[in-house]
Amino acid sequence: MKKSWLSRCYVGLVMFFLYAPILVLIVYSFNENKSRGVWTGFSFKWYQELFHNEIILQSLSNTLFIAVVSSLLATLLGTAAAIGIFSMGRKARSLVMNVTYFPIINPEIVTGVSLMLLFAMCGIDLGYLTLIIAHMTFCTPYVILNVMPKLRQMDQHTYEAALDLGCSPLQAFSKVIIPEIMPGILSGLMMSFTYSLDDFIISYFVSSSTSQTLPITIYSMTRRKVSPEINALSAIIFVVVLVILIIVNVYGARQEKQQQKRYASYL
Amino acid sequence: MFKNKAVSLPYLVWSAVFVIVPLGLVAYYAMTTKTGQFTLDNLARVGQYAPVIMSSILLSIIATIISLIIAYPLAYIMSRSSGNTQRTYMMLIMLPMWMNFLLRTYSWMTILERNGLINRFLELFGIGPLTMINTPGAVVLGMIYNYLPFMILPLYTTMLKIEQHTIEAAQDLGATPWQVLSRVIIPLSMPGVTTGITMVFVPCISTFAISRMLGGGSSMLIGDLIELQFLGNTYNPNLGAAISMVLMVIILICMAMMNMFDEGEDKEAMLL
Amino acid sequence: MNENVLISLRNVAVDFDGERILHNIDLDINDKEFVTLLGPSGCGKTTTLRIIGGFVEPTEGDVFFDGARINDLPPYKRQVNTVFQRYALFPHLNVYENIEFGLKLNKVDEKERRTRVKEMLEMVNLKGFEHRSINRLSGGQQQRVAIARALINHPRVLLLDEPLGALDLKLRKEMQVELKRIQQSLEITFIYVTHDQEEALTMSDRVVVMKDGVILQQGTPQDIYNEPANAFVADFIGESNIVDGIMHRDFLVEFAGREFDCVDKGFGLNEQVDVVIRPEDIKVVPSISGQFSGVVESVTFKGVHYEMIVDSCGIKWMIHSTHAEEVGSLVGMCVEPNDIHIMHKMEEE
Amino acid sequence: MKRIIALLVALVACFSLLCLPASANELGLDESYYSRFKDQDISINVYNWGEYISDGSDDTMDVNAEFEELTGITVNYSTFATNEELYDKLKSGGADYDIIIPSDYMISRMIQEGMLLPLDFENIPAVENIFPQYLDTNYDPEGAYSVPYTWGTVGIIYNTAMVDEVVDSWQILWDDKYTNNVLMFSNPRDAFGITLKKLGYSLNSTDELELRVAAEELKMQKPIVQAYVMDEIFDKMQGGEAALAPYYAGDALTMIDANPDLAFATPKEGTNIFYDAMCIPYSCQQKEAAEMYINFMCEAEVAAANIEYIGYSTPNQAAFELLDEEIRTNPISYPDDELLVNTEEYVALPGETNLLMDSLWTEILTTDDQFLTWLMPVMLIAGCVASVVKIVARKRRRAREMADY
Repeated sequence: MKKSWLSRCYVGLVMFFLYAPILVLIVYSFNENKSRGVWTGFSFKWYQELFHNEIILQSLSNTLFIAVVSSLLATLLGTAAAIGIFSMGRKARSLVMNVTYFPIINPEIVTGVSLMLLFAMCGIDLGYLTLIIAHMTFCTPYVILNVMPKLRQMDQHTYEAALDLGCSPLQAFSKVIIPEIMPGILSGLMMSFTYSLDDFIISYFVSSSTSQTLPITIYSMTRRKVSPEINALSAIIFVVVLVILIIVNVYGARQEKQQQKRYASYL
Repeated sequence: MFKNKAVSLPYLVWSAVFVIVPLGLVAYYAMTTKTGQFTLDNLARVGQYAPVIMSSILLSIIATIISLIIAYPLAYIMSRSSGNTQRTYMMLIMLPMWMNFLLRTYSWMTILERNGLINRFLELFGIGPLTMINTPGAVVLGMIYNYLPFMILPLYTTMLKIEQHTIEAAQDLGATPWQVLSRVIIPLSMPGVTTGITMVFVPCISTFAISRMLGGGSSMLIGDLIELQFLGNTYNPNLGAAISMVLMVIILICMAMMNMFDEGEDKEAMLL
Repeated sequence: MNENVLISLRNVAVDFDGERILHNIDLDINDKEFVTLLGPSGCGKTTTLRIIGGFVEPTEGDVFFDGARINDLPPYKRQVNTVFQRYALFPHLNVYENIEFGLKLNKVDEKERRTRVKEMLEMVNLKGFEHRSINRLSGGQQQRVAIARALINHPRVLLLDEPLGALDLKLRKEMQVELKRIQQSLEITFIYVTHDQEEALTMSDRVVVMKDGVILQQGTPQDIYNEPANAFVADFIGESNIVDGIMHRDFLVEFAGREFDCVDKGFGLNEQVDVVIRPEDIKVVPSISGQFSGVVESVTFKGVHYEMIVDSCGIKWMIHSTHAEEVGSLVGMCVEPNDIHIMHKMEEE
Repeated sequence: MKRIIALLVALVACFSLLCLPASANELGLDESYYSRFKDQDISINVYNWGEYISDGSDDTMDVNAEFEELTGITVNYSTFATNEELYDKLKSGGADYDIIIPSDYMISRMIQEGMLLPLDFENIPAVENIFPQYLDTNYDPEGAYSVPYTWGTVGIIYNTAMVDEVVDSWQILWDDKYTNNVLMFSNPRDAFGITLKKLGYSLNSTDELELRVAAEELKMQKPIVQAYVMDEIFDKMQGGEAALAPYYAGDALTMIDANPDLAFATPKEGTNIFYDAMCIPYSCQQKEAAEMYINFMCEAEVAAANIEYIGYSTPNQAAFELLDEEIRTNPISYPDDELLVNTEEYVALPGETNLLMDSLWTEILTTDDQFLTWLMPVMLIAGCVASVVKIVARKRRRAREMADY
């Protein structure tokens, strides 16, 4: 439509707003001089420094380990919960759903603090276990919120059809229900991985000395002065994630094009 | 249908232990002194922080409204574009959320500072250095920047549901573009708006790093107050718990009001 | 353009995704006329409708309304209203608010709006449904609300995009009659899009048959049925037997191995032609006295008549007659000259 | 001939010094003492301030690596940002630290709350390297719980391009000539400390009246202050964002290297002198190994290398002598005595003083938002009215819908 020029430049403006700081970050990761004020020349110094800065690499591996484990477990727990909730009565379902909203609505600092108090009270040592528990606690709701709509859109009779064709309930479940809600499960997994990767307020309160995650290291750095290695690291993360998303996007588009070719009739 | 409630049992136990019990603990700490006797003066002292609470609410409301104004047209444009471009826009919106929240706020510091990038750029045209950093405006900017995607996503998801032929029907019945917007698009996107407002308002009111970095510590937020109690040198966890409880109550009230305005029943779908 | 032509499309063409889906359409629609655009799905009939409605901009050509060129006129400025295929009712409004939507936009006062809505609800016999919410209505009810919503604004032209598609057979028949009645009582021009040839024949004053973005034929239902312009139209409108024939000379055609007298002339000598004979025009006679004969392959009871398939040396003839023949029996067939329709071979693009 | 031999020896000496940082055993340390736990696979958790140990970057000595190589004990090193964070982790019982390096006032609080173990000084022979005056401190009266690691003063760092007058007193931070060009500490204890010293009071004063006067002073300063920050001062001053800011002497040195316009002055009214000291918390599992680590830190060469990297001042006499001339005489790290005379270190204050200081501080920060307090009731009323109207509207709408169903 003729005003597509206007809408395109509006979208461009918002994208620029979102990406300006990230570009600044990436540009400064090549800045030779430590302080961010002045630009003294181009260098890969910080990228080399990055690869033998023990604290950053250790916390990066911690973060990835915890993000993967907690998002997988959260997805398992969340999917089972969603299916269970879906078959509940109206009253029970709205109660459980409100409890599910709690970790999302609750300010992160309150969740972090309350979990810290809980672990202290039960004498559980802060460390990987508490971090995983905390991350699962605030990731599971996102899985449920992704799987529930898929369950609702699903045609209820497909399950009965599977039973009718001789599947046992378990087979029917795995052959009909799982594939149907798989997109919901995957997007739930993706979202919990994202939130777990990026969380620092909650992790801050429940982590111990040996299990420092990357956001915490960055947080304690921003209090003193951000060392440019972090800029280098985030530049790398940005590029890696960008590549992954492009691949997913292109793959999705190609798949869709094939589908379109198959019934390509324009009504 | 697959009637098996037992499957959700592990989740119910899990959320009972790790969601409800901790909140009970916060309440317990809020109402006791260091040594454990019951007392209400923690909560009474919170009254003294009314200006901080109010300025947090005010800044969060402003930030939420501005992000709604920015996100709404974007979400509409996204929902009306072709399948492929929609996917690319979604990707471009999600990507910044993957970058570390603190670093992005930190890089805003380098941009907004007295001799930061913007001022240096303006100097080329002889425009004097503007004071942008260390103002409440910078805090609002930080909030908008970090939580804008949380407004765009639910709006976009809801607007996807508005059929193109419903819009054409309105045009067909003589509705000018503005009338189409006000009588069809806005009412139908209301569920997305209420969800978006919640998803932005709550994090805004409880954030604390943004105000320290961009606000220069002058416009203190509730998050800073709580952090100060738990990590600052006054170290008074009971008062911190009391403030957290007050914050939770404020958010629940706002949430209840939000539900009032949105009759949409499939709220979950929008919360993605 | 003569005086009562309301809408005319001059050499209109549309490209979509690089392909040309509508080839220079020339179409005139008179005032107070019930015109039907008929054709298989993907033939461009809906695109033509949307051009008139203003939702699609033609790549080439002009659209005239009452003599004025309206290519650039946005939909909301055209004195045209549409009933959409899936009704497009406003989910956030109830029946009353949906119907009064158009009036409210034109600032009609409350009282007059209430009377006109009441009157319209009676016309589509939905009295008392004012405060019902949309998702609690059945398909038929939703469809009638959509019509009421469009008609209440007294448009000069009403566009209907396959409105009866989602209804069951009996309700569809009722609505066909009711739509015709409404059109005649309100004297509004209807432009009706459908792929159901029976609907086209029963409701329209004029039928426009389209295929692959081109208008094949325009005319009254009778013309279209009796004088199909080519094999496609014949086959698409009603049932018909189509065979290859050779036109020896005027009034003499040879097909199925025999020569027949016919009423058509003006074809080239020995020109390859398509011969179209309606199933009900073939008379069944005892095998010896028929012009040609064949063996009855199958007989199916269709309520009003029997449909028989007769195999005459390889060609399968479909015959509709009131009494059934034995399967496997040999029968004779004969055809009146003016029931044989000759038409030029259609060049396949 | 003799000259050639001397040359050769010198060459070898500087060669060894140049090519690799002096490895521990070359320091001639008492091998037997350090190898007691050689291959018992012991590990200790050290919890220290960020960027507060020589970690081998730009060819300084990597202290932890040297210790591990010498003693075979692995060091798990992690950092904290504030004393309270350290206190939190210890108090909640979840932490498992063997060595912590908190500041003076936190040590005195931890001693009061019995969170530290007394040190067994037979295991720390190198402690006599420490200057005697730094061993008897009022934050650790018996001197049994801590060994000083660094000390430093808080002074004023200023940008000579923006400030041309002589800077020697806290008063300059209140001078409206530098409006919107002064940075101030954002935590109440330091802010009040500076103000109390400016008024001539003790920075550990618990007298409510003195605190209220200080609060008024700080309120007057508010319009002049560009921002209340803590460690952002480091980057802001280096980037020329502000003219004046109170900051730590140790960091001032590194900042001055980066931006030569900067200068540092210790105010004459006296300031806060602070000590960071090594202690062993009650959660320690390897007490002897921890004491060995403390002893290693007090070794002359290690302390010298460490202090050069950190930039703060060393309490270690042996290390002090090893430092080169211009650091020893630098007035920033080692101000002369009459300036040191009226410096005080922080001491843990009683609960009510903390509470009072905290509420005064919040009051100061939100002075210009007081008008917001009346906004609270307005918001509540608006909220209730809106929701009531909405409920009624929805009820009516639903009722009408039900009526003709």
